Amino acid sequence: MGDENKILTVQNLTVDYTTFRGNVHAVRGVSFEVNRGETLALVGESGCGKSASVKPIIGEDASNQVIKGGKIIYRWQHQGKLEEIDLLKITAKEMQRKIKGRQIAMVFQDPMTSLDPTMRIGKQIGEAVASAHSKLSKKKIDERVRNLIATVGINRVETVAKQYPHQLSGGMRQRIVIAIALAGDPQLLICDEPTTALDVTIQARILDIIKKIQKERHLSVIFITHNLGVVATIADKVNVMYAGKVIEKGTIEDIFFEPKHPYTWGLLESVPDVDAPQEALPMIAGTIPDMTQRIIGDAFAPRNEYALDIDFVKEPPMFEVSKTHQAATWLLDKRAPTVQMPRSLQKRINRMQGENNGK
Amino acid sequence: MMENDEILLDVEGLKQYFPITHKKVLKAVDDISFKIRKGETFGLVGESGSGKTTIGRAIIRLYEPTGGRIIFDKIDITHELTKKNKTILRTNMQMIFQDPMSSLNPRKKIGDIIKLGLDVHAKEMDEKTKKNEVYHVLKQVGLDGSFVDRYPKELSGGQRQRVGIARAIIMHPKLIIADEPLSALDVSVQAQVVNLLKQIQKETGIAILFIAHDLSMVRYISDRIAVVHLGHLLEMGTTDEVFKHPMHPYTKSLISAIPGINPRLEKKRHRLNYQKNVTAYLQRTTINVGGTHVVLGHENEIEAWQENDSLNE
Amino acid sequence: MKKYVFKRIVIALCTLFIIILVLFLMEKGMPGSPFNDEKMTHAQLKVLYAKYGLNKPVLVQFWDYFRNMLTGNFGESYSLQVNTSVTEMIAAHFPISLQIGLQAVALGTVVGFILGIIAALKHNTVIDSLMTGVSVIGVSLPNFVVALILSLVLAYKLNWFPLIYSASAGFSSTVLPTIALSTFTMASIERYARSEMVDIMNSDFIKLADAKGISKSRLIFRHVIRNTMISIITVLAPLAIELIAGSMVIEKAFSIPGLGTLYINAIQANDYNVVLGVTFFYAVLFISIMLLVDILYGVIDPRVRLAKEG
Amino acid sequence: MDMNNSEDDKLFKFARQDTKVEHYEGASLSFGRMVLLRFFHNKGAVISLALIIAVALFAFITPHISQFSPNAVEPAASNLNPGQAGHWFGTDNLGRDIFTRVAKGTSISLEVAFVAMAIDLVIGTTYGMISGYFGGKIDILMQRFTEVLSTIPMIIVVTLLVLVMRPGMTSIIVAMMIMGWINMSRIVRAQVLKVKNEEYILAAQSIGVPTIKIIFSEILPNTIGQIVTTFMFSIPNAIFLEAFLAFVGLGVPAPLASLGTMINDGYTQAVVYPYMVCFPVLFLAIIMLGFNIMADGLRDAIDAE
Amino acid sequence: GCGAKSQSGSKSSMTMAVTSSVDSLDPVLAYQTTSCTVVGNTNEGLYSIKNNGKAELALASKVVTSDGGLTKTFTIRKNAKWSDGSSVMANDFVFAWRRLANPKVASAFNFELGAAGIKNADAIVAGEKAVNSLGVEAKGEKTLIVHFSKKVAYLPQLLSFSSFAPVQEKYYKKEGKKFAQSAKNLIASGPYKVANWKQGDNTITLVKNNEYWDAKNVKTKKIKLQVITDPEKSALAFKNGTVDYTPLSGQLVAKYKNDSSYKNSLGNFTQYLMFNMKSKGLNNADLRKAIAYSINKKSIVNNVLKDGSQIANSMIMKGLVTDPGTGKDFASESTTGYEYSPSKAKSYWNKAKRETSRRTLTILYDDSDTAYANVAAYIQSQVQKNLKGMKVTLKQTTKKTRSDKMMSGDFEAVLTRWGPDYADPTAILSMYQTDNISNYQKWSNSTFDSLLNAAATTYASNPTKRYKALLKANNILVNSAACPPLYQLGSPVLQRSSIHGLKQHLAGVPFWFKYVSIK
Ligand SMILES: Nc1ncnc2c1ncn2[C@@H]1O[C@H](COP(=O)(O)OP(=O)(O)OP(=O)(O)O)[C@@H](O)[C@H]1O
Ligand SMILES: Nc1ncnc2c1ncn2[C@@H]1O[C@H](COP(=O)(O)OP(=O)(O)OP(=O)(O)O)[C@@H](O)[C@H]1O
Ligand SMILES: [Mg+2]
Ligand SMILES: [Mg+2]
Repeated sequence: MGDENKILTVQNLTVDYTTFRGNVHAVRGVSFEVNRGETLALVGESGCGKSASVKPIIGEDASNQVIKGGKIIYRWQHQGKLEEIDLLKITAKEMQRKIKGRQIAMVFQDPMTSLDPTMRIGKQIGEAVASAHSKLSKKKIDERVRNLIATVGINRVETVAKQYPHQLSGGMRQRIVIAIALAGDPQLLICDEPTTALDVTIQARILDIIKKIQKERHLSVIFITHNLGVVATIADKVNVMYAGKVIEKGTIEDIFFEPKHPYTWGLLESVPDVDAPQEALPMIAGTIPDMTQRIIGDAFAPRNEYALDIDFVKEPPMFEVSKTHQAATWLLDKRAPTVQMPRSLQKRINRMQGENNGK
Repeated sequence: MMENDEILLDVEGLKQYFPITHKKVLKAVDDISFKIRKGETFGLVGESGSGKTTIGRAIIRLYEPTGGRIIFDKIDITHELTKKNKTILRTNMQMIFQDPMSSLNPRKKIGDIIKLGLDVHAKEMDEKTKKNEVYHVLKQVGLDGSFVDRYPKELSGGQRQRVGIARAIIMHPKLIIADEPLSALDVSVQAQVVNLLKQIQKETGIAILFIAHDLSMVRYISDRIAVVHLGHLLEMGTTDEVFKHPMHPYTKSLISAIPGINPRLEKKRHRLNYQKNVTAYLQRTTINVGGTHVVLGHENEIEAWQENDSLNE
Repeated sequence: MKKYVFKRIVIALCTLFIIILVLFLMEKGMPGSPFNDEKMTHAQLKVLYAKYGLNKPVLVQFWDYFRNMLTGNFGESYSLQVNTSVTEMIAAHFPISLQIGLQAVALGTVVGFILGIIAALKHNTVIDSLMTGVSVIGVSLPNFVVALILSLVLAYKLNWFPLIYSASAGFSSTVLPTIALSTFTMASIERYARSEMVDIMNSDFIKLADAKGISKSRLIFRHVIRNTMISIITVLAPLAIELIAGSMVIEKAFSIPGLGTLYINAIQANDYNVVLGVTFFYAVLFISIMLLVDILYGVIDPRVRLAKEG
Repeated sequence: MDMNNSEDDKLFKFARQDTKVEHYEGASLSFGRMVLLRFFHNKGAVISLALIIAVALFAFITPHISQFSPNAVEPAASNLNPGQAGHWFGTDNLGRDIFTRVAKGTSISLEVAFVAMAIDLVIGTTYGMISGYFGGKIDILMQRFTEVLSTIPMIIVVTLLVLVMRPGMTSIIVAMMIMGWINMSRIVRAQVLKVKNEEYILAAQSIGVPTIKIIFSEILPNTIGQIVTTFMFSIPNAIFLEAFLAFVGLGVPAPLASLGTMINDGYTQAVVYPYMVCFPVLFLAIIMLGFNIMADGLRDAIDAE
Repeated sequence: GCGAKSQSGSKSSMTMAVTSSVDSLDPVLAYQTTSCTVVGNTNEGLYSIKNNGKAELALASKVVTSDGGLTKTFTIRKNAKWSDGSSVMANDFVFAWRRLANPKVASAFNFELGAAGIKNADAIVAGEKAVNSLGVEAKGEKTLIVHFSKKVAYLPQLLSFSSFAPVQEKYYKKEGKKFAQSAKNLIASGPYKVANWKQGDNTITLVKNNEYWDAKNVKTKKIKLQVITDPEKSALAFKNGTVDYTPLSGQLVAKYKNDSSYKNSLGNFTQYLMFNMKSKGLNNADLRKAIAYSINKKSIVNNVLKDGSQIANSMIMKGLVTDPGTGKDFASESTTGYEYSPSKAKSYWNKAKRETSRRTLTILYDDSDTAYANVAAYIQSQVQKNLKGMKVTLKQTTKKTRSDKMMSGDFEAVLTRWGPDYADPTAILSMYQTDNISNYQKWSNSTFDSLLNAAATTYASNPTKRYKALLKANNILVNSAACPPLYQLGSPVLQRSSIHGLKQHLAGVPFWFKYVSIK
């Protein structure tokens, strides 16, 4: 029953990349699910496997990618019936015909290189429209293209439709990419760091557009970012990833008001507090581990101020904090010494809650 | 605040135009003036393409300025430089770049990259002293000697950016121009770099021209902030002045774009839109609105902005 | 665009002038005169030198030549027997070279392109390695060796095609020269198309196009091949030039009375006027090919086109 | 939770904190080492490298150790079939041993190619560097020059030059040199243009590194990959060009014989004495193939970096 | 395949492979052998050559000699017609020969007028006299009178050559610049006419000229000449039926020697080594003899060339001239010169070493045939082996450069060849007269000079004495070792057995197709 509402369930997905230096264990057993009409954010530092865990969903595979295991179950309503499919099992053709564009669409990170340089904008969108709605007349397609361009907040619809990608700015291009993603009326939209390459002002605008569209179309969204500030703006649920694993998951309130994992604390703190500037910005020291090496214990341990001895020996399981909230840190074990989140963070959260109540 | 402090850099009416075709020029920077005092951090913010990088590069004289005057440490460095002045400029002013990957020569070892400045300017220094210097600055940026023999691609983004900083501070400069040193980094790592810069500044008293498009980080590090847009300086003042009482609508829109981490607030957040208009800037003058706070505008415009401001308060 | 084309043409004309001047001076420095038949008397020689104006100072000669050239007159062959104007000789020898050249370009680019596409689509498979092998052999084997093998097997052993070119045999006798001439082009295009296409297939915009859910064939034809084709255009000009050079060898191998044959004979006979005329003709040909390819590139690639319009 | 619960229990205490200074572990591979590793991972490339070395050894050693000398005329033993009288590849019309002649011819072809290419390398690289780095008017002027030069067909210049000068090795090399560098200079220029805009060049400039040093120690190392690849691809081209010159009758003069002149001589008798043309063609093909595949492998190894 | 078969199988046509293409079909300008063949067979002159080598009257039906042999009156056949039906006039010859003499036209064969002894020819060619002073005039439509300045024994042979063919003035003027530029711009007076050809073609088709006066004796309807520059290809083309006759390159002889279609006859070129008498040390006879003795001509012919070439002892090639008395071949009566002898070579070398300081020799040769390189390399190795301390360098150039260097005397030794323009010893020997412009090596011998003078004057009408004198002159030349003859080139061919009456001539027009029949 509950499954019906889950548009996508990823179970224990494991992805390697074979490289010259050895196998990169990019995704090491990731599970998450996306509910209908909900936005799930995947957060984590660069290289922690965010993209690697969503690429298999849309069947995008690098030549050296090896899917070691797991399932990706996609569910959708088809003529009143609920259909269910394992996206890792279907053929490329089926994926192309049934899923891509029509069910699941994707927005890529770099808007500068995501559009075909030799094709007019209108045509590139039209192509996506036509492939999803095969019976549309040329006029209808045109009409839809214009609508889509307007939907992503571009005013000069006619001009832009006739332009080539290189004539547009980064922000404009990213909007076009979003319009293309929407062309097939997908159920699930995957945005892989759609704003990272843009500056803050444009980032804010793009986020607004995605938010608006998500609401209007009741879309499910997987949103990938390394910035918890962005997550706060857009997400309903959050999965925090580190070194190829989800290390904390919960609703947005769980993560922002009751974070349990030290890594999440670090991420939260690294977003500058405009309202109460501190002397030194809190930070996560060090770098993510080399993913070609086998990781013993908790991958985050070497960078963790609160690391326990066991972190270097044994991998922490997912501890259930609440029904919606889980975290993989030994600090949640009964035997662990009690550890509070950093004082400054606690203070900030308190203030936030104050703001919320005060309102 | 630091009114009586010595002025390190004086930029007066700087203009930097680029020829595009025979007839057209692109006015990347148009009549910008500001001063940086010794030991101060001066933040320069603005959206992409507003001319920040161009300002930075003009100051360090990678470009030949089209107009205006740049005085650094009492030396006019606007045009042709004497050999002596050139050495002063090239040692006392250093730059940190935006892209940590592309700012380090991929074929050189970290140690050699950092040492480059010494190789050029400290010819009297022997290899060993130079090496020690390198170890010393590496430590200053939180890396140990094991990095000297690495290649840039073996480092993470944050580490690379710290190498970039090490390269700049090994010359003991008086001014560092940091051109968006954060924008290519993950937020979690941005803090590492900002803290490092701050700490170094505290230790050495270097002045920093900190360029960014993200106001939130600038706030942390800067004593004073200038907002530029389309090559014009719109607003300038101490960090508090600009943040507490932003005047110009553009500044306001920039501030409103900063994402916070309060999900409930963020979801409802109303972002201010700003329509750019260059010609309007040309018809306006820089007006002091109290303290060191200046804004580009008309008298009556500013009054309206101030009123708006107090309404919001 | 118009202004751009105009500018390019002006540059091309200057280039041609320089070429003609340099070649003219160079040829004056060549050893041996065109008239050194063992049986000729001094008196005869004198008469001949006067007839062709070779007794004047070099620069005057050049000026005369240049002036005549502007009226389309490239002088007469120094080869006493022929007594034909160089223009006529080129006109007589060029068509067959052109025909075989065009056939070879067409065959080479089309087949090479198709093979490249197949190799790229089957990237990292046996087929790919096979294609790579074939193309490496294609660029490695000198075309006279290819010509030899082709005529031994297809013409002599199997008797499918004529051994030698003959105008009366028509098209069938141009088949082998065409193939021999096109191998290098074919192999080069194959290699280039393959690597270009593999790059393009890995590019972000193809990933996005693919994510639209459009059919594989549309993705390949509308996006991948189209973009590959645009970048192929850039190598066409040098390849065409390479091909013209190759035609000299092929013409020798198949006894084709083309421009290359004329040229090599003229070089060996010290027939300056013909050498100069043909060289100039080649230069015009090359420059126009480059110009054409450049303009074509501008027309097809919107990035270039729009930049040049601006 | 599991069996060795008790053992784990002891581990629930804070681990010792590391120092604030980061330490780097793991092997460090230089660009060159990485390229080599990658190159040697490519079977085809390694085989062709081995082949080239084998051919080179054969070419330079055989004439010294063989019982026959490449130019020794022995009309009584002319046109022997391969294997007859100790002549592994047979003899030619003058009774010269084809095996040693092929060896000698290979070495001459290799020499011509290498010398010509090495000079090209110097000219092309310098030209491309200067043109690309300084840009502006200098660049436009230099580009015009190469443009003019490249519209003159290579073959024409080479043929004319060989005619103007005394035929011989030097003139062939000079002729090949005149045009060969254009491609190299183009590629170097394109690379320089690309590298020039990288921020580390700006960094060097902002530190005040002298221009010469920027060109040679900052830009050059970053273009070396392309240079090497281009160089590798040019060698077979040069060998081919030399063979072409021989084919149109402008090869090295007798009694010297390059592979090209041998092929040209044998070409007219390919049906009667196939071995006279087969062996030189075979060696030419091996060299060409070898260099091409090796260059391919090298490019892949460099590009992957 | 089948096309080729049926073509060669048909009874009245033949395809011949030729090595050079047609450069011009203007009788006065035609130069390459192929051109001369075509002109000779399409534009008959006063004489033609029969297969036995004898000249016979062709377009002229009668010749009357007068004025002590210095005037000849030819009567043109009544039924001699051009292929357009107009009749051949005496003026056609006058017009053609004046053109030939005209220095502005600059025919490569204009010296032949002088060689034929026609009055004023040399002066006109040198530009010293007006063209119309040439000793030739038309009297009425069919009578041609020719005035000579000297008597020439081999006149009929000479006049059979293509450059003496008639040209119709009216037609020439009508066609203007287009004359002879394509089959359409040509008319024929000979047994064949050009059916298909234009500038630049590599094939030319001749068909029987039905207007030809002797058309009934012309048996083969069509003759096609196909240019094939690659000798190996032409042999293959013969094998697969594309051509019915092909010259064979020396290197291919070994393969086809035993083929039933293989034929070999001696060619018309003698290959020899020419020393520059003006080059220091080379005017020493002992040195030249040492070199001459050290070269094994037999080995060159049998081991290096293997193409049917034969060793040459005389400067006059075999089969060119016969003794008017005995009927023996000139070459067989000549001195044998220097036959290979390492010991003699050594003793002459020892002598030479005392007389001259020359220890090096550069041999120049051209690249027009790979055989020359081989022969040169062989000579190099032989000389160096037999003359210890002698260093021989080889220098290869293009043909033009080689002759350029020869003409300017910029050489030490040249490996070169010479073919006669007409079948008489003077075609060769006159070149070695002291003041002859073709005497590039500057060899000079007064006895030789006087013998040649005598042959041209006193013995002009005494064939036997003339022959003796020339034989003696030849022996002087050979014995001087100034230009040791090496070998006479062979002319191996492949020819279908069905072809009869096709004979190659050493001088003049190479083939007379009139006599060819196919069975
Ligand atoms: N095609 C590939 N071949 C080899 N390694 C790869 C490949 N793609 C990704 N990786 C490696 O896998 C790991 C996870 O990569 P992934 O792209 O998922 O990171 P990410 O979290 O999306 O980071 P970013 O924020 O930089 O996009 C990284 O270490 C990366 O280097
Ligand atoms: N060398 C140059 N030649 C021509 N135009 C230039 C040059 N450098 C910069 N510009 C133009 O000047 C304007 C300002 O550029 P600048 O790089 O200074 O902006 P920025 O504020 O640093 O932007 P970003 O945030 O994208 O780095 C832009 O429109 C840019 O295209
Ligand atoms: Mg990613
Ligand atoms: Mg910038």
